[in-house]
Amino acid sequence: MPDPTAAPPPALRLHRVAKSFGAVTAVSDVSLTLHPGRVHALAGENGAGKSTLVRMLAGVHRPDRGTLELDGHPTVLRDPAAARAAGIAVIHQEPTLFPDLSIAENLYLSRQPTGRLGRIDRRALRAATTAQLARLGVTLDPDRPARGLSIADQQLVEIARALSLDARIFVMDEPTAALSGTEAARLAAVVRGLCDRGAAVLFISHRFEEIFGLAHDITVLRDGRHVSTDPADRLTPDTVVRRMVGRDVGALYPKTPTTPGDTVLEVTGLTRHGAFHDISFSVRRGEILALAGLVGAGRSEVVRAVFGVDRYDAGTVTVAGRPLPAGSPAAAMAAGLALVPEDRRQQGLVLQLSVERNTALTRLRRLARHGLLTTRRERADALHWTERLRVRHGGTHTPAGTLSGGNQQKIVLAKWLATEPAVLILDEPTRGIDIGTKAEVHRMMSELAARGLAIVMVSSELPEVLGMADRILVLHEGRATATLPGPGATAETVMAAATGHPGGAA
Amino acid sequence: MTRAHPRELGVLAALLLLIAGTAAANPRFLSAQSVRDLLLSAAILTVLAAGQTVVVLTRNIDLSVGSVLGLAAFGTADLLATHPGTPLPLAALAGITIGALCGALNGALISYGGVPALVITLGTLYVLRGAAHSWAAGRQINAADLPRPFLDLGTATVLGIPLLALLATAVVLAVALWLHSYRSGRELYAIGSEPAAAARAGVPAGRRIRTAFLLSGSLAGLAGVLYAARYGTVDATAGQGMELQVVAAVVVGGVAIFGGSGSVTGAALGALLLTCIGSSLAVLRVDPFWQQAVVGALILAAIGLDRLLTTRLAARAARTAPEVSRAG
Amino acid sequence: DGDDGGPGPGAGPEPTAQADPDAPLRPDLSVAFLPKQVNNPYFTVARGGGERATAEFAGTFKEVGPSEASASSQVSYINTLTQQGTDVIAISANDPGAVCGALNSARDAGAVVVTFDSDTRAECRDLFINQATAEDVARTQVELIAGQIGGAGEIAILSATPNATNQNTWIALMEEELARPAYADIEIVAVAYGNDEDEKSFQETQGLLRSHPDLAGIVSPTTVGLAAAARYLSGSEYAGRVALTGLGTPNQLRQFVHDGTVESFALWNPADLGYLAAHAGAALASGRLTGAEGETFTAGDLGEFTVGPDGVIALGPPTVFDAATVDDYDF
Amino acid sequence: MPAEPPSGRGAAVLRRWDSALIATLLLVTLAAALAVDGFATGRNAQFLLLDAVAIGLVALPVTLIVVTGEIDLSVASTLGLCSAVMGQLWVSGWPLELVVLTAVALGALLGAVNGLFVTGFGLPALAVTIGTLAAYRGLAFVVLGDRAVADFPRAWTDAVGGTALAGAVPAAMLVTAVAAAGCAVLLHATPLGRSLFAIGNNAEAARFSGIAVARTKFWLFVSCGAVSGLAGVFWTLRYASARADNGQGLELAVVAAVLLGGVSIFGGRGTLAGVCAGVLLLVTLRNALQLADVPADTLDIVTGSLLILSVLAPRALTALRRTPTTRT
Ligand SMILES: Nc1ncnc2c1ncn2[C@@H]1O[C@H](COP(=O)(O)OP(=O)(O)OP(=O)(O)O)[C@@H](O)[C@H]1O
Ligand SMILES: Nc1ncnc2c1ncn2[C@@H]1O[C@H](COP(=O)(O)OP(=O)(O)OP(=O)(O)O)[C@@H](O)[C@H]1O
Ligand SMILES: [Mg+2]
Ligand SMILES: [Mg+2]
Repeated sequence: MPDPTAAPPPALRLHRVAKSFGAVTAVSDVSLTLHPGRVHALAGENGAGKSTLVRMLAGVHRPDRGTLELDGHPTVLRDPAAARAAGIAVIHQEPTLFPDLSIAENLYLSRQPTGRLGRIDRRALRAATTAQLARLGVTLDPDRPARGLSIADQQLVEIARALSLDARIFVMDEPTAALSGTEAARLAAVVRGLCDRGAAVLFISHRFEEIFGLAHDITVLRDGRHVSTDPADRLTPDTVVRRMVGRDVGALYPKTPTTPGDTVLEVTGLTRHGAFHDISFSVRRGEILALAGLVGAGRSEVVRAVFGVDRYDAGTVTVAGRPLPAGSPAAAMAAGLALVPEDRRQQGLVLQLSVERNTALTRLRRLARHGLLTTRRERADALHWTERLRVRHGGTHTPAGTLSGGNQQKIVLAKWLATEPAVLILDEPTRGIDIGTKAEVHRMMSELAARGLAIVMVSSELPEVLGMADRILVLHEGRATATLPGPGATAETVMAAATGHPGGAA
Repeated sequence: MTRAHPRELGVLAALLLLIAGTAAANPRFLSAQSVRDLLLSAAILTVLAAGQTVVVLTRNIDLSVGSVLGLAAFGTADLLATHPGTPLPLAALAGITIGALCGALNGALISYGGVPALVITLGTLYVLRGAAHSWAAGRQINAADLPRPFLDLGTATVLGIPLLALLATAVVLAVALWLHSYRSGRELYAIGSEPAAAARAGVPAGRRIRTAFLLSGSLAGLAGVLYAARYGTVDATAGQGMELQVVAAVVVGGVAIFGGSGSVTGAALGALLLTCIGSSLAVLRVDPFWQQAVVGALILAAIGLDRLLTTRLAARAARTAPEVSRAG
Repeated sequence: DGDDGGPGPGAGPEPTAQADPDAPLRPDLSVAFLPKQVNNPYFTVARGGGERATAEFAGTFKEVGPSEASASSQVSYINTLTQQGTDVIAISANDPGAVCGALNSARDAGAVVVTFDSDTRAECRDLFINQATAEDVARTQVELIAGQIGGAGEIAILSATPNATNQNTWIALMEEELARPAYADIEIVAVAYGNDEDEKSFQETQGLLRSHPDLAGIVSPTTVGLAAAARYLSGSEYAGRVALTGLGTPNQLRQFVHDGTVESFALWNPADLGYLAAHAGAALASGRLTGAEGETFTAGDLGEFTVGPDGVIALGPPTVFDAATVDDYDF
Repeated sequence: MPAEPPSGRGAAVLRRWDSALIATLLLVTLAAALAVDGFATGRNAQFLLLDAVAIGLVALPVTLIVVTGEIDLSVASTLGLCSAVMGQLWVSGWPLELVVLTAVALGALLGAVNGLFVTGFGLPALAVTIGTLAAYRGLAFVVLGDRAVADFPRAWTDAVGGTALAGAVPAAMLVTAVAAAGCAVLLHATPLGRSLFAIGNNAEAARFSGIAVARTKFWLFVSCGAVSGLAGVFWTLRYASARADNGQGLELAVVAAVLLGGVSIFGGRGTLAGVCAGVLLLVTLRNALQLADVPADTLDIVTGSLLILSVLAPRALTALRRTPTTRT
């Protein structure tokens, strides 16, 4: 590893920057230096201010105070275009694509290769896109519109878009949150390649194996303040966690064995053409069933169909022995189902509405008195739940969209836990959640299971699947390829089934 | 695939169906004069629809086009009536300039104010119409007040095709080329498809939106000039209520009302379809009391048919090729 | 009163006061014109007449009205005039019934109400100034078209909206007139409605020519329709082959009379209509008239008029314009 | 616009807009009372309030619909069709009670058609209701043609134009006010109201939260139709005239009032108090300006400018307040 002092001048230097939103101070007095050829990781709890820093580098937010230097020159990034012109490529935490444009145009908007008379050369555009996607091992059709891409595919397109920029500084805000191990590993390889070519990288993740596998330096933030910056090889995950959280964190995956009760949810022969085929499973009280598979295997679509948000072409869903009408989330909720969806910004929350309106949304009737609903009652209820899940927010009356990504996820969990469901379906429940809260969520899942809840969990994080599940149903291209007992399963058996080779499975 | 444009095919199918049906009942519907008339009638609406498409693509709307048309038509006619010596290109330029100014006003209010276009242009719909009335003060400019060559523009043909129709086609082709093959054109789609993403991608949304309104205004101005040339009788009410027709044409033509998708050729087909509906009803001598009801029903049928075709195609794609989305 | 609001056959309330033809004209009369729609060129001309008349008897004149022709907005303007204590309201009604309540309130508050161009029900106004009797209008147009097509052939009518009261009355009377043996060879094959819009009138004209290949002539008893049809014909292959006449203003049609598209057409002088309405209003307000049948009065330089049955005063037969006379008029 | 990061100020700005609007209303009323002859009289107040009934009544359900992010432009045509049917049934001898009920039920049915197209077929409401705007108006002409039915019993027409509360307030206004209060509670203090805001901001998230989005929207369209039908009954009896063109153009006035009231055209934002103030402000201003003999074209200009101001003013206020903090 090169000595930082002998290295060329820092590619980017943030000096004592600060940013507040009204009364909320998101970042105060943080300094940060990125060097060419080095990966700098940023760690911190949800709401610590990581994304706010990223947005300052992206030209989305202007710092209230402090300075920014590029190659030693003080610079002001007025807008995203300026940041891009300065050679900064940003992968944002929440992918925002153009749903109506093709993947190719999503990648190359405003930079499309042009031919005669400045006309766009579509053939060259397609070729360039295919090449970029291939770098990440993705085989998406460049002409397909971005609408309907799964969160993971969206994230991959967002990554490809940033990588296609001819940048010297890459800023990556939780690029792997929605990815499974394979894709994450491929991204890591690409990042190393970028470094070898002399790029500086700022990398944010809540997954410590990624941070320690990639980073040369690690900066820890807490409550918007700078805590420490050290070379990675002088740190251990435990020290980082302690600096992030300021306390010790309970064990991840504290699954306590329970004795399963009666079957509550029974799914037989569920089929939706083009998405999934003949899926059957059942879950008993106290049991955690995990749906595993590669990105795009159709897990989310299955649980959406079960909950009634999507329609299906064949099959039945029964809850506690009673068939559930298709296509009605309201009926599913009445029967005791709850679904924490994978896309919190589109499906989980109404970002423009306040935290209290969001937490109440699943229980409007129950919270009303004589048919009338008062803000006071919603607020009391929201306070109760945000405290329980340790949500960091600027007041329950602030719009949910102003919360940090992880805290938004907690609000989604809160609004569904509050319905006191009999069957809880969680689609990527810990995506973007920091390690402390993750442990908390896992503990809660165990507790709920112990109290007799049936839990269905979709997760792309293999350790989470292996650590939490009583049983694992593996999907491959919309078909069930294996059902494995949780305790006996290994990463290898699950992966084998997930890639369509269940031969190795029991 | 984005290559084939199923939405435009839907409108085209509806159009052909209508023409075939009408021609079957009255073959003279396809006579040369009749087709010429149809193209002439559609020309003004098509020009307006082209401008509207550009605006709607950016997730905005321009409801003021009818009023802009009125103002430009009256302005041009007034200029020619009071200064009979004015060269025609100059008069046309004056009309287009009036439209461009109105469009620039709309665009500036919307982009600098960051406020919804529907409200602003509903406001300018009233304001500009009021301005036209104040200007005209009940005056009417008649064919006799206008120079003969100007009026001839409204009926002139080139190789048997009406000049106005050629002009409208040229406008549509130019706008289509821009939207399809130029970076700035594609950025309009991006802005309409997801404004937040456009902001992140560094698209100069404000400037593009101002351009879109400027174009829509200028084309409404041009439409005003064409209106004056074609009808020869202009007062301050010219183009009143036209905005709903234009929006209907654009929507029927498959342009998503919330931006991001659709094409100007589709909108032009929509304009042609709407005009055709009007002409067929006249030719078929449908009971006048029924005409408006039939127009409404046909609009509903057209957008319904379009939706049906789109979902059918999407469903077929999903069923026959479940892996199409990931195919390399 | 106990009237149930029905369009009963009885005329308005019997005038109670006695008319005094020699009563002095009240000074400072406030006269308000309420057209179907302001800024409409036809009514702008009528307003000119009203203004001239008001100046003659030294009253104050104003024109108010909605920018779109609807009965409901007229009601709110009538209410406003009532509030302002206007002496004479001259209105061209968008709906014979809908404005009745408001007009009667205005009369209760002391205003006199004269309708012109388009009447209300008889019991809610004092006088109606008829631009020309419907019979005259119908007869003139039939004579014109018959002359232009040589007394035989198919004709069509291009009207305004299907619910335009005036036009419908005239069309009905034209049909009656054409039933006379003198016109046995003329047949009305279609009635089309251009809604008083240029584009629609164009389309309907085209439709008529398309669906009736043997059409010899078109009658358009509405100014917008006639101008649009003339413009269409003048630029099409039908110019000179299909006769066209109807009601139109000289300014609109001058061009087409000179280029031969239109041989002759008819209209009353809207300025005279407004002039007469204002004078009649002043005479009513001053007690020279009560609106009873048979009363006479002098309307400035237009001369003497007599109140007909149902409180109607007729302006006179419409004027016919042709190439020789069209340039003598400016409206 | 969703491009903006949602800010906590949204709700506060809206509340302030309400107060500003109400303050403006009071100011305009006061100024008119002082400056305009004949404004501050009991009779004028009644004329004014009676003029506000139809717009106010229809604005209520339209507000709810716009809050969910949809729109209904067919309200005026629904009013017209119900009026026409009312006239037709009355001349064919039905008892008036039954006629009124039928008209309201018909309104609901027409609303259901809109709702079906929007929620069942997933078509954009703007497009659908432009279609039904034409279709319903056309059907009104089919039903009643050029006739006007006027002979409604005096007792009924008097009742509609009559007063309540010791002659102080028109009875119809009282009914409207009660309906407005009911709608305000519904929108701001009930589970249904909460779900309307959720739907308007993010329909997908609302659906994932178990809110029956399609069904809710459907019933909103139905009730909007029914209220428009009721407004048709009011209109018919108030002017003692059932005509096919009754209420033509009212849709723009209603939309203008709703937007002026601070309801976001993109859905998810707005208050009912604001809308009521918006309706009254529009009507009062028109009344005062009419009394001051301001010509109709100026009235249009004022209305339009007011609309533009209504969206620009809150923006300008927030921008002004923010300027000192960002320019450091
Ligand atoms: N636009 C905004 N308005 C108000 N507050 C905001 C806004 N953006 C961020 N915040 C607040 O700033 C703080 C930092 O948020 P940020 O998104 O930077 O956290 P983060 O470290 O990225 O967290 P996570 O790991 O959950 O993504 C949070 O408390 C958040 O609520
Ligand atoms: N609405 C849609 N329209 C078109 N394709 C879709 C739609 N939703 C999902 N897909 C595609 O269907 C496939 C299955 O998606 P799904 O989200 O169910 O996968 P998953 O197993 O949950 O994986 P992930 O981890 O990405 O969520 C993906 O390729 C996705 O792009
Ligand atoms: Mg973050
Ligand atoms: Mg998923």
